[in-house]
Amino acid sequence: MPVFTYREAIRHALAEELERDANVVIMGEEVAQFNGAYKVTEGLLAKFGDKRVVDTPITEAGFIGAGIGASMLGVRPVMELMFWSFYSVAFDQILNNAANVRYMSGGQISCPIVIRGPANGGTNVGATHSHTPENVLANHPGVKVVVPSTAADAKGLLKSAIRDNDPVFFLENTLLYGEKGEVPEGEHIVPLGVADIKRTGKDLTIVTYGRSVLHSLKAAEILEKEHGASVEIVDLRTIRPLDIDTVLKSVAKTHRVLIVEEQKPFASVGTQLSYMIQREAFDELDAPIHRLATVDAPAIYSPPVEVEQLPNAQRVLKAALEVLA
Amino acid sequence: MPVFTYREAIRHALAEELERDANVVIMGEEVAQFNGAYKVTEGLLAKFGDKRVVDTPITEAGFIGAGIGASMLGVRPVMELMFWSFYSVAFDQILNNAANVRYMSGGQISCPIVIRGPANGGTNVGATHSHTPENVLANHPGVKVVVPSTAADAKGLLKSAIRDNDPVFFLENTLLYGEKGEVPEGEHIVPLGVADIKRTGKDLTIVTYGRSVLHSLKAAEILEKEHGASVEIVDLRTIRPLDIDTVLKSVAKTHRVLIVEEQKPFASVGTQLSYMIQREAFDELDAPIHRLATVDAPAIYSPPVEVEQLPNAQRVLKAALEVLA
Amino acid sequence: MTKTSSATAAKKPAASAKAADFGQAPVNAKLTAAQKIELYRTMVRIRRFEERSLRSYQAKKIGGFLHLYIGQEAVATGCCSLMGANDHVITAYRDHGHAIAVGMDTRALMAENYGKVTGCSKGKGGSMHYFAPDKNYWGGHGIVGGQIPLGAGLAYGIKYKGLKGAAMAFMGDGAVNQGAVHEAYNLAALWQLPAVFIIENNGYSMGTSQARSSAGQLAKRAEGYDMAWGQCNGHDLYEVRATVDEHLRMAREQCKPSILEIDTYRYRGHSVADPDNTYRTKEEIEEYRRTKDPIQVFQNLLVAERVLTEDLIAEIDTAARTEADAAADFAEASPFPTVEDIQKDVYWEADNPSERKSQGRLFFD
Amino acid sequence: MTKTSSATAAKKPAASAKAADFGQAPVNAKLTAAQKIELYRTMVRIRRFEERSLRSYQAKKIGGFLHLYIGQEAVATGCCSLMGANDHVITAYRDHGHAIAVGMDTRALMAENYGKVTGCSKGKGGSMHYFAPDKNYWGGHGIVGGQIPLGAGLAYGIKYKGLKGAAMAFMGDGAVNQGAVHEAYNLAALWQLPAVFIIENNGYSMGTSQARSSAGQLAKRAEGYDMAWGQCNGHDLYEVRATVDEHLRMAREQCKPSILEIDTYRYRGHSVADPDNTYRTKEEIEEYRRTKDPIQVFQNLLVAERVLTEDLIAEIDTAARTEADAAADFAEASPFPTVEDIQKDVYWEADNPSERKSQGRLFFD
Ligand SMILES: Cc1ncc(C[n+]2csc(CCOP(=O)(O)OP(=O)(O)O)c2C)c(N)n1
Ligand SMILES: Cc1ncc(C[n+]2csc(CCOP(=O)(O)OP(=O)(O)O)c2C)c(N)n1
Ligand SMILES: [Mg+2]
Ligand SMILES: [Mg+2]
Repeated sequence: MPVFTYREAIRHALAEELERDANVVIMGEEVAQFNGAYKVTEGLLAKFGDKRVVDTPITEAGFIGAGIGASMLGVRPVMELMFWSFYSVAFDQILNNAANVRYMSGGQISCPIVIRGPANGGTNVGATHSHTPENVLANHPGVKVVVPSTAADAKGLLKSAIRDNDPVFFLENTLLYGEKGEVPEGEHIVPLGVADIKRTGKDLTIVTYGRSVLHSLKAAEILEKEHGASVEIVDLRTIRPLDIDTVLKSVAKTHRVLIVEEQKPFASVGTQLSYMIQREAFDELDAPIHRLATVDAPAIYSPPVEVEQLPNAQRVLKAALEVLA
Repeated sequence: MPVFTYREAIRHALAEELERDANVVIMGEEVAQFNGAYKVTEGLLAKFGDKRVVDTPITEAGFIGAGIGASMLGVRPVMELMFWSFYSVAFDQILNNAANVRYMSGGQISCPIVIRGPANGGTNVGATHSHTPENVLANHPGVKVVVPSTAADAKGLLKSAIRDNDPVFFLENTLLYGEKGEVPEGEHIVPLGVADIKRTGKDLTIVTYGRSVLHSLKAAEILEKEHGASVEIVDLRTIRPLDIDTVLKSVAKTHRVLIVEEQKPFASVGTQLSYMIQREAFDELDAPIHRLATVDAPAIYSPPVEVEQLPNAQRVLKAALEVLA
Repeated sequence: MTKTSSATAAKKPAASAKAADFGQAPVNAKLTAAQKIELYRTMVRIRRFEERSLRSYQAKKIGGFLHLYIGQEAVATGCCSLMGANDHVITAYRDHGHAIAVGMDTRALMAENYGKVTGCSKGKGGSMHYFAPDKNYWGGHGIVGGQIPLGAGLAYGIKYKGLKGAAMAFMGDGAVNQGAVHEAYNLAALWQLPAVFIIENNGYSMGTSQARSSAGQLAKRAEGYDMAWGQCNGHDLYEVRATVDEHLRMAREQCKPSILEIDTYRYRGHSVADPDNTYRTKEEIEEYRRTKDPIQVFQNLLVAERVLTEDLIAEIDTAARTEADAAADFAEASPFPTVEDIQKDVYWEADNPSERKSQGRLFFD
Repeated sequence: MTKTSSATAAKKPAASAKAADFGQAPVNAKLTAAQKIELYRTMVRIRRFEERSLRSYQAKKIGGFLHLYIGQEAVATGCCSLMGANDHVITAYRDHGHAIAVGMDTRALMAENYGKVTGCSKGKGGSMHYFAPDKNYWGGHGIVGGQIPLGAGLAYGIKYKGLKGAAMAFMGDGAVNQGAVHEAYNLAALWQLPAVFIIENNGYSMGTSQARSSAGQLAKRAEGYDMAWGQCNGHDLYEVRATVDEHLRMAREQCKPSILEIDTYRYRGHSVADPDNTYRTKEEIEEYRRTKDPIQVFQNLLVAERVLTEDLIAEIDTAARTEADAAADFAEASPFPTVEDIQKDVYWEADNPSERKSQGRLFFD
């Protein structure tokens, strides 16, 4: 299978969907002439022209709102947020207009929009640029939320997102853009809402997603080799819709759960999972569900300290050993 | 003890703090000349003048941002959001600037601002006007979040909020404004972060806050009379800081928990509570933690149907019976 | 009324007719008598519908807010009467007038007010959230100013599809200060989108006069974006049509956006809940009603033109009242949505299960 | 550079000096030789500090972004040199120049870049988030345009406290389109706040030229709010000071806000990561550097005035380089924050436990 970076995989998905559907438009700050702040959209302007790949001013509420309006007429905008953090200035458009217009119109209006961009810490850009809003987004019924961890998933899920008729928020990770992985040739589609067992095991289930999958895989290797513990890793891939069945199946096998997420702890995706697991698999649990999240503070700048604020393989290892104790 | 409405109690807190501290300023849309969209600030302009009670244009990001800036210079703005729902257009100012400026400045800057207003469904104003953002707010370290359920709590907590040196978000409820309750005379202060047992019991703990406290109390009466079940009701009053100890103490007594909240289900305050309870009181639980929330959809307009979308006494009763089963 | 007066600006669309001549503007001159009567009828229907809504609200048949458009009828009627197949409309929560003007069925509107499943939004949106995509009517929006970027997006969609059309995006005088409005202005000007931003300036945002909420003259802000702008009176249907026609043609034919400020007035409080006694005088209201009532003004014109007669006026009024009552009867007789309906119309995929491609849980409890 | 040229407007503060006369403007004429040298020194110190930062960044001692101000030094230096005790400053992430100009210690700044606990924000903010409330410097903000309402708030605070002062709120040419900026303009104009909104127009927002991001002329948007505005060149320190002084005085003395657009240029990419080859030519950069370098321009003026000599120039340069190296050494030698430090400076109450009044958990895990 050919190997591509996560960045290339996303770019290929965009290019293929631009090719396939004349209504697909890429929009965002620096996506065209500049080839993307993180070079995800590199070459797309040259190939598809400035009707399909559109640079915007720095007005996230304005251009995302315009994208939502255009989507009501059948345009299918794929909007880049240079950082998902900037959703803060477009919050109303995203979570009142995109999320609610179908409902408020009694189902008459669809809003087939995708908003994508990186949402992560770890690049020392401080508190205003390191938000991981998947919990906040998924809190709003009407939306879908995707957080891919590998190149193949990124490509396949983005293609599904673009074809979806509901608003889909696609959260990438600047620290994964350079990560390589095998990507199936030809039309590669991954449906939204299907978790992926990235590693099988029997002693502990780690439920995770995004870059935390990589930390968890590393920790699992160490647990296997140094502690003889067999860890199963469930990569959610999609936060909403949520494949809770795959999670519950794994819990029924291992009876112990660690959730690993890059969220701030309070009312995170992890707390949602923990509510559902204890509610639906109470008798399967041999120990309380543990959760490893980002240390609860705004994102610190200091590079070596930020590493410790976020989940990392060592922190996952330590947390896993606590659940296994 | 004198009896006041929740609305009057808030007004008294505002008036007393305006009187006490010359730096306190009330600001918001229609708070002055119009006496407040919900008449909370009635009479304050007449009493304190237009330097202390200030009408703003309909620009929540602009005036809240200005309030944050002024607070850095020692002004203590108490900003009214006509509906908390409108935080959507001020999200960046509230959750990047107010929440982070202390951190990003290494503790050099304080932001003693209060943002208050109603945050609730049940008044048939539809999806864009019925947000309950306490989970989203409390997700952000650096902020405090208060949701009072009674007149006395509203007064005492608001006074604490105004004197607090951190940003405090104070979520009221239009359906409580007219509710009456006893309010202690004189200086009445309720510290943030102290839950209140609104009813004692031994068979089931209901953890709740805001208007759901009233539904829970009603359901508890019926449970007592018709089902012989004794219910303890913990009113959190403050979401962050969180008085989890009082919750855990109650759980250790009853061993069964129902969380009642007006939130949308995904990644709510309730899921946060359920994570903490199962983590810290795993062996105390005789049954999975149950949770009753708003039915997961944007707020429906239709008046009689909205009643069923939200928590209400009948829904609490039904949910409680399930936990007790 | 605290309002700044009209001004002519460099960028104002050139050839505005003189006040007296609006009836002779081509877009009005070409109207048949029947068409004029229809325009008059639309205004009367809007008013009677709203008066009927008010009674239902007072009888507690309608919940939430009810923002009446009474006094502003010539604006929506005039603007929407100019819509062609590729023209689109979006507005705020004060949306009854536009809905009737684009041709929505008043029974579905009243049923929406009542929260009935037969409502135009199935009882999910209420009075603030009327929608009729089939009539190019994109709502009915509750967040002040939030609909304006959507309006720019409609214009973008029209242009993207290579159609000759325009999007009219309506807002109030208080809404102009919202940041999203300004962002939409800049986008429309920068990308030359066929949008007409229409400020229905009724002098107040809730209890705040224009002078207390906005610095400067509202439509003139267009100049900051090198955008055309205009200003006209909203009580004269002919003037509205003549002026809006120029703006629409500029959008359709040259893909040039513009801002148009239409001076108007609301007789009622901001919403029915507004006691309306802190910020303006009864005299101010009476003065407008006496001299500028849009229905009366147009009635006078059409009587002078011999298009309307006393009999016809009475007949139209009776028909409008009957229609409004019928709408209320229809609403009354219709069922409420069920509890199961709460979770419908949330996701396209959930509503079209046979075409669903995703898996997993969409809803939580 | 794609930039519209200057324009004089009705609302432009009246008596701008002619180009040649800026040195004679009262605010400049009154400067002593020593003060002039200090102004020159400040610009050189900014440049050397940034060049040193760049080397440290390339050596991977600094993480995240590094937005260099090189080429723009006369703006921050000129503006901040006019600050009195009640004047305040706030800016965006391109904040090194302003920090040095208000008098912050470059060691604390470099340590901040290195993420050290001795940094001005204890290593928590990084290059984008410098703060010095004791010097009336309110940061250093990362969200484009987000600092502008805060700036209006500083002005509000000054006025509320009855002080004679002004708040300067800086932003880039790309930032002007953000909704929050427009809301702050309206507030400042409506409430007559002593604010000067300063647009540092370097022609580009990242890779986007002004013409591709903004419709209309940037500062002229002030007219839409009945607000004064001005425009000047940013490479001539005298011109900056003369122009800003007028705006500051208008704010301080009449509580009148204004917008001032200062044309400038950045030599480096948007941030160090910007390859800077898709949107402008090397020639464009060279041309500016050759004819308008602010340090060179002021040096020439001061040499002509016989205030600077070759020796002094060299001495200042050496001192600035030495200072920058010392800052880097200090930063290098300083410790990083500890893991325990992560949760400090989040809540005032947590940092002042003896004065804590609330109870319950403030932090979660
Ligand atoms: C963002 C936001 N802030 C506040 C409100 C509350 N609100 C609803 S309508 C209104 C007044 C708007 O006035 P204007 O724009 O003049 O329109 P009009 O009601 O006069 O038609 C206000 C403050 C809101 N819906 N959205
Ligand atoms: C709301 C928001 N959107 C996008 C960005 C990313 N971004 C940072 S700086 C910048 C360009 C700003 O240009 P300008 O305002 O001209 O300032 P300059 O960098 O030229 O000083 C962009 C797009 C951001 N930080 N915040
Ligand atoms: Mg109005
Ligand atoms: Mg710039």
